[in-house]
Amino acid sequence: MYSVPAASLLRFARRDIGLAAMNKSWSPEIEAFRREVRDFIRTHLPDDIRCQVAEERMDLPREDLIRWHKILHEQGGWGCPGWPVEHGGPGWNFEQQYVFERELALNDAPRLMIYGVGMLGPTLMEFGSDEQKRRFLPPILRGDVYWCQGFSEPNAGSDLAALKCRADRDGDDYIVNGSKIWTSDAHHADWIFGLYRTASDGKKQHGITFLLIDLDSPGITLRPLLMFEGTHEVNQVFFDNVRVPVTHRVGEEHRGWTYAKYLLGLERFGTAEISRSMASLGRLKTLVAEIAADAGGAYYRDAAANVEIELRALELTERRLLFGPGGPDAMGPEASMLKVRGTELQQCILELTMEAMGPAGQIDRPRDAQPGSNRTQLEQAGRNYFNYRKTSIYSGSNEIQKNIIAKAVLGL
Amino acid sequence: MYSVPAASLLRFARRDIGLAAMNKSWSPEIEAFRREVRDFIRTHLPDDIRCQVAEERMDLPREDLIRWHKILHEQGGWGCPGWPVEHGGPGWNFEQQYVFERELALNDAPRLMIYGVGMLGPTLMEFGSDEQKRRFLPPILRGDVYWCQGFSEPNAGSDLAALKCRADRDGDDYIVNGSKIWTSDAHHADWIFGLYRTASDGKKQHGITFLLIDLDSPGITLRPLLMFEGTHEVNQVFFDNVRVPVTHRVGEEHRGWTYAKYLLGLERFGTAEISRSMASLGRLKTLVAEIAADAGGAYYRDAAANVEIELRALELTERRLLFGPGGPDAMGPEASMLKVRGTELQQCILELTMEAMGPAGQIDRPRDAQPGSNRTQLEQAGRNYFNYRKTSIYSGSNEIQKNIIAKAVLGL
Amino acid sequence: MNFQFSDEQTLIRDSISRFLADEYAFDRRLTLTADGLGYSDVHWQQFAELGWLALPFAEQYGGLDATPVETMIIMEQFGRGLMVSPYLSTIVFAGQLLANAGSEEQCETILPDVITGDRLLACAYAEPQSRRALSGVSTRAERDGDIFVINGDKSLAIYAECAHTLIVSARTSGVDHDAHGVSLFLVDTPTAGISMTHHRTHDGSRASDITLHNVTVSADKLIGELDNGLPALDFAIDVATAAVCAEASGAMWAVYEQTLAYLKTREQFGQTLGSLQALQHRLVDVYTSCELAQSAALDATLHLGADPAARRRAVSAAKVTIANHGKTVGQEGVQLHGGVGMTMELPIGHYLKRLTAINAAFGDANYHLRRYQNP
Amino acid sequence: MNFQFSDEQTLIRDSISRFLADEYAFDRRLTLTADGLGYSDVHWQQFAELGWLALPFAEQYGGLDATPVETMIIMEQFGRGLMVSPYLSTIVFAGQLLANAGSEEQCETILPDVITGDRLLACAYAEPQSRRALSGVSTRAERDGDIFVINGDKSLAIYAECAHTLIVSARTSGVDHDAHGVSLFLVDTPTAGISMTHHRTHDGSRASDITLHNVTVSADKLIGELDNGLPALDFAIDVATAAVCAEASGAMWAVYEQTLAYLKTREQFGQTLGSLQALQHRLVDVYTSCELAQSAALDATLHLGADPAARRRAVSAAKVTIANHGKTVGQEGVQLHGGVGMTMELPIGHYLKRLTAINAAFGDANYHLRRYQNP
Repeated sequence: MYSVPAASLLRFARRDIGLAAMNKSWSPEIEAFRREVRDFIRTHLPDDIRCQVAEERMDLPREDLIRWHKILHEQGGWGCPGWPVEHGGPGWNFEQQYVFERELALNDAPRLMIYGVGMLGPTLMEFGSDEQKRRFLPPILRGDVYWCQGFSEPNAGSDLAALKCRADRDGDDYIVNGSKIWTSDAHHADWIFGLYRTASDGKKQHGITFLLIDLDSPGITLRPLLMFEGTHEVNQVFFDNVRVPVTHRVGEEHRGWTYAKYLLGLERFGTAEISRSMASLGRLKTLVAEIAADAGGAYYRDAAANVEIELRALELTERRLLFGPGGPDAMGPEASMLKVRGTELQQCILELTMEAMGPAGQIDRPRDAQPGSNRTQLEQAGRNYFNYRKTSIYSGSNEIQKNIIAKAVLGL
Repeated sequence: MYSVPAASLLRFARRDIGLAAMNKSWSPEIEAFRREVRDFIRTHLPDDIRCQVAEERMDLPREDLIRWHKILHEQGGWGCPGWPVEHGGPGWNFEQQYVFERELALNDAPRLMIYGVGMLGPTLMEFGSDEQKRRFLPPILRGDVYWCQGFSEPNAGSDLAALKCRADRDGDDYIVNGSKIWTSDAHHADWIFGLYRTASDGKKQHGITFLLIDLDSPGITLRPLLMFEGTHEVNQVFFDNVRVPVTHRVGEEHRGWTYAKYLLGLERFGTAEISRSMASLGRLKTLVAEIAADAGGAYYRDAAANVEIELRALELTERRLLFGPGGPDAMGPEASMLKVRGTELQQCILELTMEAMGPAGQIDRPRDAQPGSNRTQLEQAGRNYFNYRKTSIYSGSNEIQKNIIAKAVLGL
Repeated sequence: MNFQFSDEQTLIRDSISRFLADEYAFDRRLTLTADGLGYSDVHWQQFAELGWLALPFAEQYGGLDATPVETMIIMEQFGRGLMVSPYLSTIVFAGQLLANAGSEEQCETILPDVITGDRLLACAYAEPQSRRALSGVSTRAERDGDIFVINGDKSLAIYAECAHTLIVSARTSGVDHDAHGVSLFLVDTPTAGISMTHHRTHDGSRASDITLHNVTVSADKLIGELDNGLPALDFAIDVATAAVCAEASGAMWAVYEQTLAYLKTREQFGQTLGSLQALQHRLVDVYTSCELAQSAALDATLHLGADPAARRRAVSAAKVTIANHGKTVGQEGVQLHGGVGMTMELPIGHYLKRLTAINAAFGDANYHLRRYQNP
Repeated sequence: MNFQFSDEQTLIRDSISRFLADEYAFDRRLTLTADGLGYSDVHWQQFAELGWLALPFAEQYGGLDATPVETMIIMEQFGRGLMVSPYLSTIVFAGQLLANAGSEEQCETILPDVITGDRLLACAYAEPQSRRALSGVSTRAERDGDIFVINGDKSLAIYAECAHTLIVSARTSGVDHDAHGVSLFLVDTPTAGISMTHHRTHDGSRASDITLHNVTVSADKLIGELDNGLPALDFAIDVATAAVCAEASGAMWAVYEQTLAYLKTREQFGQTLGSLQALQHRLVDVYTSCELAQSAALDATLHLGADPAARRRAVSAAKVTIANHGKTVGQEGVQLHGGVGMTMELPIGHYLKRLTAINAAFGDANYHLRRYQNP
């Protein structure tokens, strides 16, 4: 069979359908779209918000996140870039969504309000009742209701299905007791969606129910969990006889695991944050360009170049997987690889930034001291380094991701 | 209890028994011994042998190993540095043995003829019959009989006790059938000691018998196993109805595992080869000192300095463990750590040497082309790099060593 | 943006893959690389018949006008199959250097024979003292009327032993390390004044040190402009570097697959090695390295037509990526195989040797890290 | 050759260890480091009573004439217990600098008060632009009869906020980066012309930027020889560097032990994390790093009395070892703890912060790698 000469294949290909279908560039349409998005961000992103993102903050104030979401929303539902037109989104195709999120990252715009926009919204579109869609989707679209996610529990970290927080049926309500932990932004949020145990016989994945809960409900208290560098991002949420109407249940009772798996699948693409690392790397390169030779300049410049090269290879890997055979739908457990390597490089960039700052990188300055000046961005280098240690732990620790790859890709 | 002031402790100590008992130097007696050993090696080690060792060869010809052993033997049994005087050894204490082996390494003397000298000899002293001691120890001492070790089998690598090579009792003989693999130096050796299965019921560690076999026995054939870079060091040894007199059994039938564990315990200290790596590092430093700045000189010099620093810390770790509380007898599974880290650094030095050679390091030159010139030593850099990949595999792979540490040191 | 192979590219890939499986089994490779010129004449003729020697060349010389992607595909497969042959030296490196920089007459004279497999080429550009810098050319070519007289030493020219024509870089003006003043010449071999010392390299390839003593070539053997040979040479080296990156990527995938297969079947202490989590995670790292290396090779390939600075950055980035990951993958392949990984009989160690040779070829990681920053 | 602690050394170690367990529980530390000067006066008086402030000083001043090994022991324990205090700045660094280079009169005036805990010292030697080089001193001290007038900026002097006396390096001749021409002065604080900006650092310590504007000191405040202050400063920095290496080693062991304990008890998917081989092997690497770091700290300590080149090599080697391994150990401690490792409530992240601060102190790994090669 190998005796089909290359000539016959290639002559045919070149003359009739064009030879190298591979193309590392965007089509003119997408390129024009990219420029439109970029220009919009650059002209509409408030500078005080941009500066906070450029400081590598993940703990933006609620007000700033909502303000930016509403600016995007005004532009035609851009705050919910993955939503179809029927629900008020822009109805973009995958390439457009990819380019849009990349431009947000490269231009230091905040991350999307992911729990409502990226997770609950699509899950409701898939599994919610018509009433739930009518009631909950529009406020997410407009940025009027801030959602958070209640999945993890104190003794069920990576082993999500081992959760114990109970929801007991009582007439038209569930009564919820227990607690959720690592709840990002619960102190900003209005509502929490999450998983609660409604039955404890059988497999642990069975008997889990997906509920939407108003955080103003009586019986809910929050305990802030500070990161070890001082940032308040996550919380423990306690439920003490909290009444939740049955109408706030998504899908069927006991079947919540199915919906959660769908929802978590939506998160997979985001956590590698390759484009955000590109922006961080730009800041690092500016910093190390100024370090004198006798102060280790060559060392830091080499190190920055090395991580840039690694990031470049990872970015192309992401694109090969998204725009290769089968398109983005073909991306399976390989996403775990992007998450592992992406967070490693993200951490490496922030580590180098801190190290290049020398002893000054160790000063513990409050987050809000003089936001906006370039000098201050770098002065957060130590805090950022420490804070971002979480990225290899959250969204399924990198060890769990490697287990997934070993099983699902390697077949071990 | 912490209220005992440091003053009362220290005043007492300083006045009466001397304060800092710690001493990183040798006693004058050991230092004098060290100089004696070093001078002897430098004046008596034949240059053609020294050059081969300095080339990082582990495959010295039989004749050279025996020649050097006999030179050492003449000096008062130095060829068997661990042997007591009653068996013709020098009767050295542990410090002397440590210093002796270190000087051998630093001065590019061959490794000891380990299978007879370091392993079988002490094992026979412990478990052999008087007749076996009389018959087998003197030829080892004098370097007249070359031993090799038959432990591993094709399907029992790290899982040594899974061995299958059979020894069936037939009157006053055992009849051996099967094969041993990875048998170092079998092509040089006169005799092989090893483990053979005499029973296969019960635990796999039971039913193993320790036999001494003359390699000239009818029914033995060798298959050379070349390393992938071409060196012939190991073999597969086939046994086809080989008759072994029962008098050549060490200890009791079926109890060979006990003797083998004792024997393997003797090997633990040697495989880290820290002193030999010091000698290799010296050669690397000479090489990289000459690399011009625009040819990556700083990179290679930094890399060599880094590995030197790591090796320095490992050497002091070895000494802390050997000359700390409890002395060398207190060294337990920590020896596995020395093996893992020692072989990693050993490989790293040879890798850097090859890389620093540039494309010339890739030329495949025969081992014996112009032995002795410095240039040639370095021209073996590629081969050495490849050949020494074995060091993290042999003597219990580094993965097995980590399992041992996890269990025996960490208690996991 | 599209990273799918066309159907035709997939067919070419499969065709090469089958060829290697049928004609280049590992024991056959061991025999071929051990002796003689290190490759098979019969294979070379098959390459010609299958059109592989024609791939990158223009139709007017009998070529197929293929893109760098097709070269990447063939080199990836050669990497997987551990093929050693003069393909890199003749077709990818010297061949494309001539095709890009040579006169139409030179191309017409030489390329058709190359494509039919009747003429082999090699490039002699490195010198013993140059080590890395392309401009480190001490070999001199002095003009004497209609001829040039060349004197100097060239080191480790790959597959020069079997080449009928060499491309030799020589200084026609300036001094060592001047970027200007280097010219390229076609030198047929054997020719009076050329002597070679041939070496086998650890990966089974061949390379020759070459001494040129009063070698005379006529002025029409000058390739391109006098004194301005470096840009063309630089480009051709980038083409060759991208090709060995693709080869490395293929070799890495082979290591991954063979190691995975080994771990799945090999049992110790009553369980397969593949069930041990520590080894699983290490093999996941190997897998990740393979994906990154494949991306880097593709990155370099797709930038061969870009402006020189972008091309150099992409190629150097790829070479660094390959160095970082290829070395580790090769070493892990051997380590995870244990004792059998150390033997001549198993391919795994030979992949490590080839990956190591690729790291040393065309500038090591440190060189390319610098070049990436100052392209 | 002997690497056993004497019985007395073991008793000192155990005494410090118990003090930390009883008086410096983690929640107490959190409170202490959050506010004020960052340490407890009461503890400092206990240090004095226990003789810890007297350890390295000569008997004639009330000291205990202890060796660097005792300082190593106390710093290792401080590392384990995450103790932050002015011990390093007052006793180890500035105190021993004065003891080694100061006149008998200066020592008699100051050291007895230091030993009783009534006087704290700090050393202000780094400058904003100096970054690494010890000779990067732009602060100037101009002689004017019997006084010196000092002007300049000093950056991040550790625990200068609570110090009663500073040792300030200033240039008395030559220009920036001349090794000669730097002198050391005792400067009491507060003094007219000194202003400070105090910083909390991530590890819970304190450091101050200091501006000196026409600060006058009498000539008898000069420490040692005029213009020749660098050798003494260099030595004192090595003493302090060896001490933080020991502290890092102690911190690393604590990370190891706490992580090991966590893995042994924490269950996921029905098994303890400690039963997972991938995590086991990583913790084995952590353990190995701890052993190496402890050796490196000991190496530096035992070379503090050696000739300057040998001392510098040993100290720089230790600092590089600590940097290479301490960073990894701190990161692995957090990672293997998972989410709880990220919280303020658990010590593990605070160890990472302290290990990170130590890497940045007294020259980073890159600086010391160079210094090791040119000691």
